[in-house]
Amino acid sequence: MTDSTLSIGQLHSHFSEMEKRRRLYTVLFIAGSLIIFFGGFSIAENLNSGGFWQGLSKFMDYPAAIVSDTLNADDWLVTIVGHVPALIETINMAAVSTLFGTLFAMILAFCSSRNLGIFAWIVPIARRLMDITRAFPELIIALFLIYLLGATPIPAIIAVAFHTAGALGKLFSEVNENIDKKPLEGLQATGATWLQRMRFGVLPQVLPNYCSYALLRFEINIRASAILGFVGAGGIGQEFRTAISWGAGDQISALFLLLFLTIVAIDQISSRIRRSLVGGAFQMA
Amino acid sequence: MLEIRTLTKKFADMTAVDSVSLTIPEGSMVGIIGRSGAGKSTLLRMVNRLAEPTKGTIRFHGQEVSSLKGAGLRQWQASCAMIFQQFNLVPRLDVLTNVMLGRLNHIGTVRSVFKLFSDKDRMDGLLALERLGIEQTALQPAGTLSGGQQQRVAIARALVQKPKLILADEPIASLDPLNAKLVMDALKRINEEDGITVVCNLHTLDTARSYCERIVGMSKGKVIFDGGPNDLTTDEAREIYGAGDDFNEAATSTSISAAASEKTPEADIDEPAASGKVVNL
Amino acid sequence: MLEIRTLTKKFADMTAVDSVSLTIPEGSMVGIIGRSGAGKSTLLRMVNRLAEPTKGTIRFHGQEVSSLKGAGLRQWQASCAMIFQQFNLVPRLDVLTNVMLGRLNHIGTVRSVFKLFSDKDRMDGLLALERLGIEQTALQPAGTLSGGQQQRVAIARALVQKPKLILADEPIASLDPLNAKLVMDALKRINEEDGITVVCNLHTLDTARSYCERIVGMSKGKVIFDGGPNDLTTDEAREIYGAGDDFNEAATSTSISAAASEKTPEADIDEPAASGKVVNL
Amino acid sequence: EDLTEIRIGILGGENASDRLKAYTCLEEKVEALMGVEASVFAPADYSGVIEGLLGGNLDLAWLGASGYAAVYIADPEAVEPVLVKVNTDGSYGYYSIGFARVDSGITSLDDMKEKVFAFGDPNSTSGYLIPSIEIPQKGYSMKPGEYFKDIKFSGGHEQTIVGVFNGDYDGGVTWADGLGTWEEGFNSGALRKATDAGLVDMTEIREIWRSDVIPEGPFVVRKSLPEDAKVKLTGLLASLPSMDPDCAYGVLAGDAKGLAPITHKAYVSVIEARKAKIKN
Amino acid sequence: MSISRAEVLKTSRRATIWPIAGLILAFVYLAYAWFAFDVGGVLAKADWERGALMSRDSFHYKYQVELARRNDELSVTVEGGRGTEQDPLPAWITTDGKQTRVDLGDGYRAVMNANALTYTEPDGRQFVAEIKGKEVVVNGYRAFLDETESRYRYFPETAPERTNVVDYADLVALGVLPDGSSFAPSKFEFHPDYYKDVRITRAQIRVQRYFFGWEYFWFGPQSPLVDKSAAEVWGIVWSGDRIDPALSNAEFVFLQFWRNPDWQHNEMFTALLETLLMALLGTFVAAGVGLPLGFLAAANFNPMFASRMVLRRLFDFLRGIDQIIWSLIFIRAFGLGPLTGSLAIAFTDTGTLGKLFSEAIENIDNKQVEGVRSTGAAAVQRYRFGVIPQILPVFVSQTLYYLESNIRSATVIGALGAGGIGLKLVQALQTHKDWENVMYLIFLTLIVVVAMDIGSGWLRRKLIGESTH
Ligand SMILES: Nc1ncnc2c1ncn2[C@@H]1O[C@H](COP(=O)(O)OP(=O)(O)OP(=O)(O)O)[C@@H](O)[C@H]1O
Ligand SMILES: Nc1ncnc2c1ncn2[C@@H]1O[C@H](COP(=O)(O)OP(=O)(O)OP(=O)(O)O)[C@@H](O)[C@H]1O
Ligand SMILES: [Mg+2]
Ligand SMILES: [Mg+2]
Repeated sequence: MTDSTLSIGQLHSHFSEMEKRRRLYTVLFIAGSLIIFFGGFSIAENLNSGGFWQGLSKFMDYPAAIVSDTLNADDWLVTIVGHVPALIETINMAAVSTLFGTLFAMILAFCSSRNLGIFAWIVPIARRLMDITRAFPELIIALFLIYLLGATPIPAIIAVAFHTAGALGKLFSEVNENIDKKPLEGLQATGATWLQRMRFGVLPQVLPNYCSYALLRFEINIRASAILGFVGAGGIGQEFRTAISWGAGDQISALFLLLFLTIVAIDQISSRIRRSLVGGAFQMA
Repeated sequence: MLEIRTLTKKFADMTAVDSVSLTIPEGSMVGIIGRSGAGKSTLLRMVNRLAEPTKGTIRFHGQEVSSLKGAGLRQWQASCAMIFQQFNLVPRLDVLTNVMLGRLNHIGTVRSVFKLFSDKDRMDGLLALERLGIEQTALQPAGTLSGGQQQRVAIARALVQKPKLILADEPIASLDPLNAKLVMDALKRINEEDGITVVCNLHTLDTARSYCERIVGMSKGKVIFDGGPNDLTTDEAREIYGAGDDFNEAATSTSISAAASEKTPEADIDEPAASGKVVNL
Repeated sequence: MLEIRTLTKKFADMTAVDSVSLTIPEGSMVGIIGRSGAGKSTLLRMVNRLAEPTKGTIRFHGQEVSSLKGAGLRQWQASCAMIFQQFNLVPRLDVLTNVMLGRLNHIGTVRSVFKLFSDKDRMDGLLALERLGIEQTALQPAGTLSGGQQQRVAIARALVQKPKLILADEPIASLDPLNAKLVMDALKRINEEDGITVVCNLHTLDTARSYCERIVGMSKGKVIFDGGPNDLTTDEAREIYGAGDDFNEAATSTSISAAASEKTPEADIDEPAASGKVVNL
Repeated sequence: EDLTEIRIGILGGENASDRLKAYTCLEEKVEALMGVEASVFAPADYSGVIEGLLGGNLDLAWLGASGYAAVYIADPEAVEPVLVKVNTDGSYGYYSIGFARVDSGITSLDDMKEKVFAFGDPNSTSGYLIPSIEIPQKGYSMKPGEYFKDIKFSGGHEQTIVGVFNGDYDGGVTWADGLGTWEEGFNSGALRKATDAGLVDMTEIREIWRSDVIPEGPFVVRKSLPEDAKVKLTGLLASLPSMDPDCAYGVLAGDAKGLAPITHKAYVSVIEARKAKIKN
Repeated sequence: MSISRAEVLKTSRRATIWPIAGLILAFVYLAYAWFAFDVGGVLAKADWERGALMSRDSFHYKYQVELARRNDELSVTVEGGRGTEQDPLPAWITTDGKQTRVDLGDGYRAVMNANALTYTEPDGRQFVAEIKGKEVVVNGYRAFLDETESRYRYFPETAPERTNVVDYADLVALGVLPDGSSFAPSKFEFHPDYYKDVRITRAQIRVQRYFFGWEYFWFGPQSPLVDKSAAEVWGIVWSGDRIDPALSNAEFVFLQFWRNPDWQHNEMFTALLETLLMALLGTFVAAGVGLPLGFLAAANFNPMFASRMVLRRLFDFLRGIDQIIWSLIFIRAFGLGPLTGSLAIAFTDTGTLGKLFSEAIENIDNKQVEGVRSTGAAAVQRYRFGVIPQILPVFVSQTLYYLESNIRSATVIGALGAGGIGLKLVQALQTHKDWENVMYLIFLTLIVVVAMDIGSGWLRRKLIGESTH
């Protein structure tokens, strides 16, 4: 205890004050939430071209139209299969950008973790770099690059990788900062170089977490790649956009089903891998 | 021969190690005792150069090691193995790899990054494990081993470093009695058979008495006792531990039920069976 | 007076507590010992009704508590405080609120949900903390306290329940020796000063001997010993711990020095100094 | 139905932020005239306005002919066309222009065999609908791989122009009013905007195909608006060029002679074309 | 069971393969991707020049001196925009009604008259481009399109039609054309560097000069404050004589800035607010709905397996559909605007947060609940004191985390229809020329995203303390 001892009476009044303050915070918090909720809702409703309550009745119109189109389509299965190459392109886009993003994220993370004994001046630089890469929405970068590189998947890959580097870098550096330093010290005592210390003292500790985060990011990146397709970066997003523009319900439902199944499948697979990674020892290390 | 001269370490305004001078002849087994905060760990860490001395010199066979840098420093660290209270292994790597990490200094960085150890390294590691009686665990992740086994892995790692000196910082503080004994026995045996100098921080008087031919007592960063086990009277101990007249020696050991409580009673029951005997090492 | 009759608890096909009958008079302090898995925790949990008995009855002052439900059950739980090995506090709440949780049963649900405790509750809580010497921590989050302090908070919580009975499940197993002593002393004092019955699971013989006037030994769900500390011979202990002839009592304690001390004559200089005496709480 | 708000939709895509600026004057006039709030919405692409009109969430919009057709096909009761822009030369039409790079050696559709051809937005009249009908009529199949090596949607007029200029596509279509000089990208249209923005050098591309004249898209109002509101809005728009030429210049995206009344009839053929497209 | 030495060695040796195999696999995959996406081809075609133009336009503005040949009218504008006509002319432009001289800086000069553009380089080299008939003649040469070779070639004006034909490179070598210019029958155009541009066509003669900065950023061209220095504006703010009798000078100055028609600060601010609103409202609704649903989907709260299953699948469904698709569904029903965006965010994140919360609830430390229960607490009290304090940190930190990331998502959803800053950005991008606006918007977006990051980090620390995680 740094402060001097308090009498029971003092403690009692301090506590009552603390409780009052907390209650005030709680009330303020609840009031704030209600204001954000109701105030925000009414502002948003005003700014919207359509209203919330009028819209509710029409809510199912669009899904219903899609379903009826789908039911009327003759060769829906063929439609589905026809979109598979685009889906594969999207998955590839996501995979490549996740790979590169993860690589840069690792470099950034190792440079931005104070506890690993890297030069102190690198740390703030790497951190600001991460903040900046994280802050850019992928879409903006993609649109820029499409302007430079043309409407191909590459702008999307670069954009997603760029954002991934920042987002994963932050998570990775948090992992790095929470590592157990004992193995590092053990290695230092054997006369290992910095690289060797990172390789054997840090990597085995963090790799399962890295992989787990990277897999999560892969899922997110599939969606991101699909969205970037909307602005011309190819893949399933582009087909989505065409289908939606044309109001071709059977196409929309086919694409939607493909995307949904992919995301669910990857979710399942990656959560299984992640569980086994964090559970068991990780031999790649 | 390790010569320490007026070695000092200051943290901010507090002096952890205060002008310590010691000469440790080759092949000896020295125990360092002292209460918590006396500066034992800091002293050993300076010798291995995990901590930078503020002042003073360390010489080994005449070579000044306290001013080494870069590759020379790593060379020295490789020849001066360190064993830690918490083992400091890499828990996710298998035992054999952990042991081979002791050879990192002899392997190129690139090769080591890809774990391209040579067959000889592997064999050395395995032999070290065999010597400590834990070769059967070679392929398990180190983290799955019991504390005593892990500490023996750490000793095996120290062995493959082919060190001239082993520094052990409270190697048995986290271990239960049976394992503590196995580990101390192993260190003793290495000291006797290989003639490697062993300097060992200990936090219990009795262990120091049973295993070390020379005991150094530290208090507030200074060496205040240096002699054989029999020179260490209760009065001396009292001074080392800075206790008053009510000092009782058991205070240097952790009593009622000791810290480690996870252990099940069964584990203890076997203990006396082993005690006093060197089990298959 | 707590009367337990043929109390049994089965988990699937294994019987954790096997037809235990015990009568514990008011104001006594009883220690329950036994190896891991003997059924000690399950027994206590059934008394507090955290676990449902499979068979048998529990009566307290003649009232059958083993069949209580709803408000009646909660009433019973309020009057039968429980202390856990892992403290089971809410680490994010401050210490005083944690203590006042002991009064939940006396406060309306709605009031308690908004944490509208009365001044009297607060005062009671503070006094209980003061009694245990930790009133200065009242405003801290419970999670920031040391283990020993947390366990004393748990005891304070038990105290404000104004219980007729305190059940403590290995209250010192996670504590270091000094804290263990503080906690056991506190329980003893409550037992002596307030006359509250205390039933306490312990995993070390010596603690049970020093603090309890009566010791119950369990093995495989059955009570196989019931008597005073002096009735507990090494043979009895051997049976309770299911050990062979090589059993030695120190084995139930996990300290290295306890085991080694038999060899070194100095060890027993003044070993008994602390034991058995209640130091200023 | 009580009018509380007039919601105006503008086709997004090309230069929407400038158009939003340009529409603020219209917004003010509508507010003054109708006594209710007016707001302008500019979604990112054609389908945004179409969905808005279909959902009854927009009251007034200027659509392309094909956009109108899309709305009409989905729900004939959603909107009605009221006015159309008349160009300075009195015409109310424009053209879909096919173009390719000069150095590609392509001078007409005949040279486009086995080449990549780019459309804009699938909801665009000039960027997709009309060429996709008229080009096959001339004997060039629009099935990818049959005559052209591939058919791509660039996403919009700008993207088509940039794509062709860059060499991503061998040829593409966009719109222009057909007036003025080629070097300057005609008087108005996507090519003019791209030239002004420095995106293309018109001397490096050339025209390889031109559609029949396409009727300008109509201004439409929501059918379910009260009759007097429709009349007021129509009147306001029609008188805009004479009352406030600067505002009209912005709203009509360039010089125009004025606005003329128009009915659904003018778009029947476009609607038929679109219907035919959907069937395939 | 014991393992032999040989076995240990073999297994250990074999384990070395994994890191190497992993690396090789990654390389093989990347090589495949390289070809699948034709990276080489794309890079070869990339137009870096355009990138340079873009970055110049982002931080520069240009004066445009234009002579329309239709009516011989001279106009000097900024960025070619209506309403930015310069009067009086800047000192580097002089005109006597017939001839206009433009100093392009760095010793470059241009002279425009009714039919001709004369452009002089610092070293004295002069290029004269004239309109003769329908065509442009540069230093005595005409251009024509060589159909057989699909490129422009040139011949001397004096020579008979299409004889003595030379190529572009020859003209450059002869000093007739400046290197890098573009010369076609109807047009001559040249920009010696990124800051100057001269052009002549049948319809117009145009000279452009670029200056660093964002012109009219503070006050629009029509504003009375446009030429004032910062100190002067400051003086006006504090002076008593009102410029506009209806407003105080401070208000006047602010409104002049705020309603700047060129940069539309007010609109951008509204758009930012819309985006913020989308993210806030969406995340709040998702958290508010996700929490109770999370409880219902947690096995230790809701014992009914079937209802838990239904909820979990619902979460998957909500998460599985992307926000963009949700927003498309909602546009039809609710129209365009932030409400649509927030609903899209709310739907997906209800799935995500509901799942996260239910997992957090399932993973709570039961000891605390048991501790509370052992005092005789009722069920509600057990949840209040045993469960809520445990999941509150998860609730707060996850909600804030999603709020952060939803600010970015809201820009994206906005861009594709729902409005806000994202839409403004896409629209500015699509003009391919308002790069300064794009930059401005990007700065705004970044500021908001970073501010949100910092703010939520601060809030997180305030609410749940430093030590969590
Ligand atoms: N990195 C450090 N920064 C600041 N003070 C330190 C640091 N390391 C050790 N100290 C201080 O130096 C003194 C000596 O510490 P040291 O760890 O050497 O003692 P010790 O004898 O090993 O004690 P223990 O038995 O607790 O391990 C202690 O007071 C400690 O607080
Ligand atoms: N919830 C449960 N489900 C199944 N088996 C249980 C459960 N709780 C306890 N058991 C089993 O009942 C037996 C008695 O357990 P109990 O916890 O009462 O022993 P204990 O004497 O307290 O041991 P310890 O010293 O390890 O706490 C053990 O075999 C245990 O595995
Ligand atoms: Mg130490
Ligand atoms: Mg137990």
